[in-house]
Amino acid sequence: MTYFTRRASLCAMTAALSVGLGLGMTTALTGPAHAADTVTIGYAVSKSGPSATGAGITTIPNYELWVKEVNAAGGLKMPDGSQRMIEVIEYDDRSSNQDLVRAIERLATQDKVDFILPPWGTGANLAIAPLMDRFGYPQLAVTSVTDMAPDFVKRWKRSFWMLGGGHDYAKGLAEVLAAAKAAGTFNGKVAMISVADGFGIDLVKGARPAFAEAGLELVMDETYPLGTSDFAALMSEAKASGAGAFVAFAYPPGSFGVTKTAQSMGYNPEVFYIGVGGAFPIYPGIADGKAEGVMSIGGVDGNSPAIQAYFEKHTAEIGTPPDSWASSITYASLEMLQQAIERVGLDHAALAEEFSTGTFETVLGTTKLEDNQLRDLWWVGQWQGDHFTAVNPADRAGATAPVIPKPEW
Amino acid sequence: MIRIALPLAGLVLLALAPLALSDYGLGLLIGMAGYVTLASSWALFSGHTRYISLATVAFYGTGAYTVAVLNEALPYPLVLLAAGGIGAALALLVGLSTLRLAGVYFVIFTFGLAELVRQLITWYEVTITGTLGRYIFLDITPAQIYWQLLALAALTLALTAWMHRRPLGLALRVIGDDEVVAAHAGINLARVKLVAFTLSATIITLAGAIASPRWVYVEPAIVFNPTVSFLTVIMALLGGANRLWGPLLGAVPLFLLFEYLSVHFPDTYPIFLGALFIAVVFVLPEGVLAGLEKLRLRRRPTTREAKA
Amino acid sequence: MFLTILILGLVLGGTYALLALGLTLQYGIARIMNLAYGEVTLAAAFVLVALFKAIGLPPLLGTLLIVPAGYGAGWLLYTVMMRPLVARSGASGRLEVDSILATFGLLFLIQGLLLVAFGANFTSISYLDRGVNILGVSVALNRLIAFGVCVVAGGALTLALARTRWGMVMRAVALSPGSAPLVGIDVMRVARQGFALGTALAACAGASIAMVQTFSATDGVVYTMKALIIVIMGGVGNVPGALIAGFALGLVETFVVTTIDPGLTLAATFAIFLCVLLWRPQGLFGRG
Amino acid sequence: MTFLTIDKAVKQFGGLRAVDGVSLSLEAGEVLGLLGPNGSGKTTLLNLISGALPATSGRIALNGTVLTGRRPDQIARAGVARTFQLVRILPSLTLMENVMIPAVFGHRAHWGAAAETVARDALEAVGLGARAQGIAGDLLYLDQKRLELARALAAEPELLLLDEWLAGLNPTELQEGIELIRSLAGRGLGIIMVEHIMEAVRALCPRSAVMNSGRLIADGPTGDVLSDPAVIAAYLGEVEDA
Repeated sequence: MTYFTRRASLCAMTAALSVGLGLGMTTALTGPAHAADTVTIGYAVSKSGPSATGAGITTIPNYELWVKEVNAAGGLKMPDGSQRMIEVIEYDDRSSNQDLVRAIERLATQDKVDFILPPWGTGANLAIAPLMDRFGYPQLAVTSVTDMAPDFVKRWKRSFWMLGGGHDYAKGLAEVLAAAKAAGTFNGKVAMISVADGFGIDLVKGARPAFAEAGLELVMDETYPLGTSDFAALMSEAKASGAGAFVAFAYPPGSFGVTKTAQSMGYNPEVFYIGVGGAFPIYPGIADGKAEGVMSIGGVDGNSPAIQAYFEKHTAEIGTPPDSWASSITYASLEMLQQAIERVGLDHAALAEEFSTGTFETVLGTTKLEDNQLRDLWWVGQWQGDHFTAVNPADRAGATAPVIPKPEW
Repeated sequence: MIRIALPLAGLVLLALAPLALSDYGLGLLIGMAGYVTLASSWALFSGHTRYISLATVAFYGTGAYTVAVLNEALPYPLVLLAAGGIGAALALLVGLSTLRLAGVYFVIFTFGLAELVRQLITWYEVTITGTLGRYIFLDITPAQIYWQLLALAALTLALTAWMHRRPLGLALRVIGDDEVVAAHAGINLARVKLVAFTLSATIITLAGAIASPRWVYVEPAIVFNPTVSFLTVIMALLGGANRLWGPLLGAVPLFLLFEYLSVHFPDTYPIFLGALFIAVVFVLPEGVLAGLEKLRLRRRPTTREAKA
Repeated sequence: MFLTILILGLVLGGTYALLALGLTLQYGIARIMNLAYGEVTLAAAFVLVALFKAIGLPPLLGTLLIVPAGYGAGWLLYTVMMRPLVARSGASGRLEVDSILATFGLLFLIQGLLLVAFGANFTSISYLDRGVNILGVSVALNRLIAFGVCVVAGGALTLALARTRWGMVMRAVALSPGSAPLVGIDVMRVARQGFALGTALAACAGASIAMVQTFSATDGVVYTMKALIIVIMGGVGNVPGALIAGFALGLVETFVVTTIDPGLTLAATFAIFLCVLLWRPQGLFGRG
Repeated sequence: MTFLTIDKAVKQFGGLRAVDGVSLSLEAGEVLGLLGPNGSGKTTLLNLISGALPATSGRIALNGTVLTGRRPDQIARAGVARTFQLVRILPSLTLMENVMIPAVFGHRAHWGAAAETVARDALEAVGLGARAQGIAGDLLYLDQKRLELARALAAEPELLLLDEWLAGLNPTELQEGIELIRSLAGRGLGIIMVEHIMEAVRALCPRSAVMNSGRLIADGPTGDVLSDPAVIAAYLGEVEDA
């Protein structure tokens, strides 16, 4: 390097570092001047990138809805009876866990928010768990399906896992299918496809033994890569397999593609089950109004007045109905937070203790965590009329009997 | 003298920084150290040869994945060693097969490579091991990650500086200007490119391995995020990929700017990002350093003559 | 079995080929490596859906409107954004890198605008979704239409390039932008036409995607990548090459799904692509 | 042992034989003019010697070392240096760096001070010594040509291939160029120069070889060769064609 470039380098370096530091300072040090009479709640979710779709359907609308409601009602009630408005600090994690981790650090150490709401997705929730633990924040992980929740609860004492694990959903489905087989409404043969990511694999691993135990015969068991957009070949294979139940542990847009392909090729198994996306409010539109009888993950008790009211206000405020799986649970977790704050205030340890042991009234009904996990969940739902109705566990109050065989498309 | 003393002083200062900073400040430093390492090691090969590689994330992700697979089986230093070894082996393999490609074909090949690696790992995990998504539970504090990354960044810069003064560095510059002349001057094109590519890829793999404990949960879709490759390229080019300090000068301000935008404009962040990119291409096509140099030249048009 | 693979593969390949036509023109004639290609495609898809939902405009009719709009948008984009880059690079190879960087920025810009305008939701419409029986294989009608559009557009383009004076000028610029001015060709104008036409084809592909698939604002990169693979395999700027490569890709994917392992579909795609790159960097049908 | 032996060298491009069984030899220190009409295969022959193109068949050897089948960099290290028909400098590097490259990577492989000395000498030899730190891209055409020659010299070659190095120079520059090459010839290295300027060929090359359509049609003392009817016919044919 010549003398000349060196001079330029030094010069540029000084300039860039001062600009950089200046920017960094404003970034780092413009902590919010939050007033003492507000509660600051922070979250980092994916507003761009591949996770933006899921977060934009399940997580963000509920956060916004809840904050709006609470503030419209005068704010969060504190144990002393006073009310404090919520002030929100939100960041975009750009669907990158590295950015997410940094955003959480910022929320905890720079913004010093009173409470941190979780991001969307299993991986994202796991990525921030050690941090939340270190900073002492309770983590109400809603959109995170993991069979390892019992271990995580031991590892991170203030983490709460509210969406069950893959085995639960697989077992629930196996029960539904076994019952149908016993009733003679389908032939006991299952064609199963799954998406090759953590979620799909979890479910498949749960489903294989669960199906075997339930006396079901797996006539097709294939895994396709994330990002597959054409299902014509897979579906024609499924159609040819003679299976009475078609099961796709898929993500949108895969679950939607599967539906459309089945419709266009006139594939009408007795049971048509898809993974994530089946409970989305846009699903009936995607199925061209012929969603009746389609099964999927989750479900709601469509007859519950609380759920009906929740659907109505979500539709009024956000413009679309919520999804019928994790949305209501997300909203319920916020209600739990609201009630816990009213009982014990904002102290993190007290909040965690309250989440762990308290009983809450939410849109889901009376809600209580077991071993820091929400276990009172719906594993299988089915489109019946305008609702994505819960059908399993069949013995839980509010369950509806499944319609099998599904009406033809 | 000052050329060694100043960076050394800066390094010491940076190494002490975690003691004074909040966790978030440290998080920022980790991010910066990471991207400085990526951009600098990327430039080690691509800066002079002008082979734009988009395979950064293939190696970065491989490093992270190696840690995820081995972190319970081996002690941490050995895991790092293994990651470096795997990265180097992969780079040799890729290097040997891509040396024929030039220009945009090389760009696209490297992009495809990242996707292929990701798909193959996914397929392997799904069908052979039956697990997808691995956990990294290592007792490594953010400060320790930072120090490791800082050391790696310093090492990369030192290596680059050293290479600039060795035949290898000269050879890379010649290749960037004219491969035909390079060959006729006695430069073994294949060997030079292979050595530089492997060095660069090994460092990138190590960076991925070191940063991975911060993710806890690792899945191909998470670690093979193509944005990393693109950001690396942009940062290096913004600063000036063929200068020693260029990649650093691009990485630090861009990183802070991204952070600033995502904090203050979470909804419209991609729009700002895009507009900024376009602006950089139009206003500073050869990087900040070259831009500054040009500015100085314009002020003192005789500099070059005076120098001669 | 064989017949199923053949028919499904060809129909799938049709959508791929249609997607790649625009990119091969943009890259082959205008020398712009457009990384925002997928985003442009998506934008067209969103607009089509919005028109359908808002005023009930039938998608096929909407396509007829969107294609000329795409041409106009491409023309504008080239004039405002690409022209200065082209002018600046002159004969040096810098345009390639510059265009990659600039369109990478454009990618984010369009994605951000789409997110703001249409949200992060999955979007889809049901249009001509019923199955049609072809030799015993059931194929969705909308896919058949996309296939037809591809064959018509690709065929017309191939003919126009091979037989007309306009096509000759296009090919001259694609082959040798340096010497085209010597025979009185205004390279900049031809490049702009090529780019605009490419954008129009991208819009057309977007319209067919809107009819066939569910999509969201962040999907653009997927389409860019698929198109890029086909363009490189077919040979840059080579329209029949892109058509054949698109069909070949559809057949290979369908074959792998049906007979090997669906988990390896994308891996197989990329492996084939990389092999072609190594074996014939100029593409299967490029001049070597 | 002969210094340079070219034995039945063939280069086939599809259906065209650009070099068609050329055999030629050169003694150490000899300066050979390689003549012929455009497209007769002269540059292709140089490319075969320097390794820029692989020979289809035939054998080329320098001091007994076989060059055919080896890469350009190996051939360069064996002692062959060249200039290009269209001048090729490295525009972003300084003159010094341009010239240092073959000194560093050539068959003597110097580094540090030794390489700089070699490079400086080469620059001095072509009269660019004073501008060693300038950027090559800023040079005027003649100086670019000088730089390219200096780069070839810095390889300390045994065989120097000049491809129309004198083309495009004005009369004054031409005289300077001829003097420059003459001084090199005095150093004892073998030179093959492809050249169209007869004045230069007559002045510099005691011996000339003429190619036409890929074949060698004459080889001998320059004066004899230039008056050979076959050679005249070849050149006239070109004029008529043009």
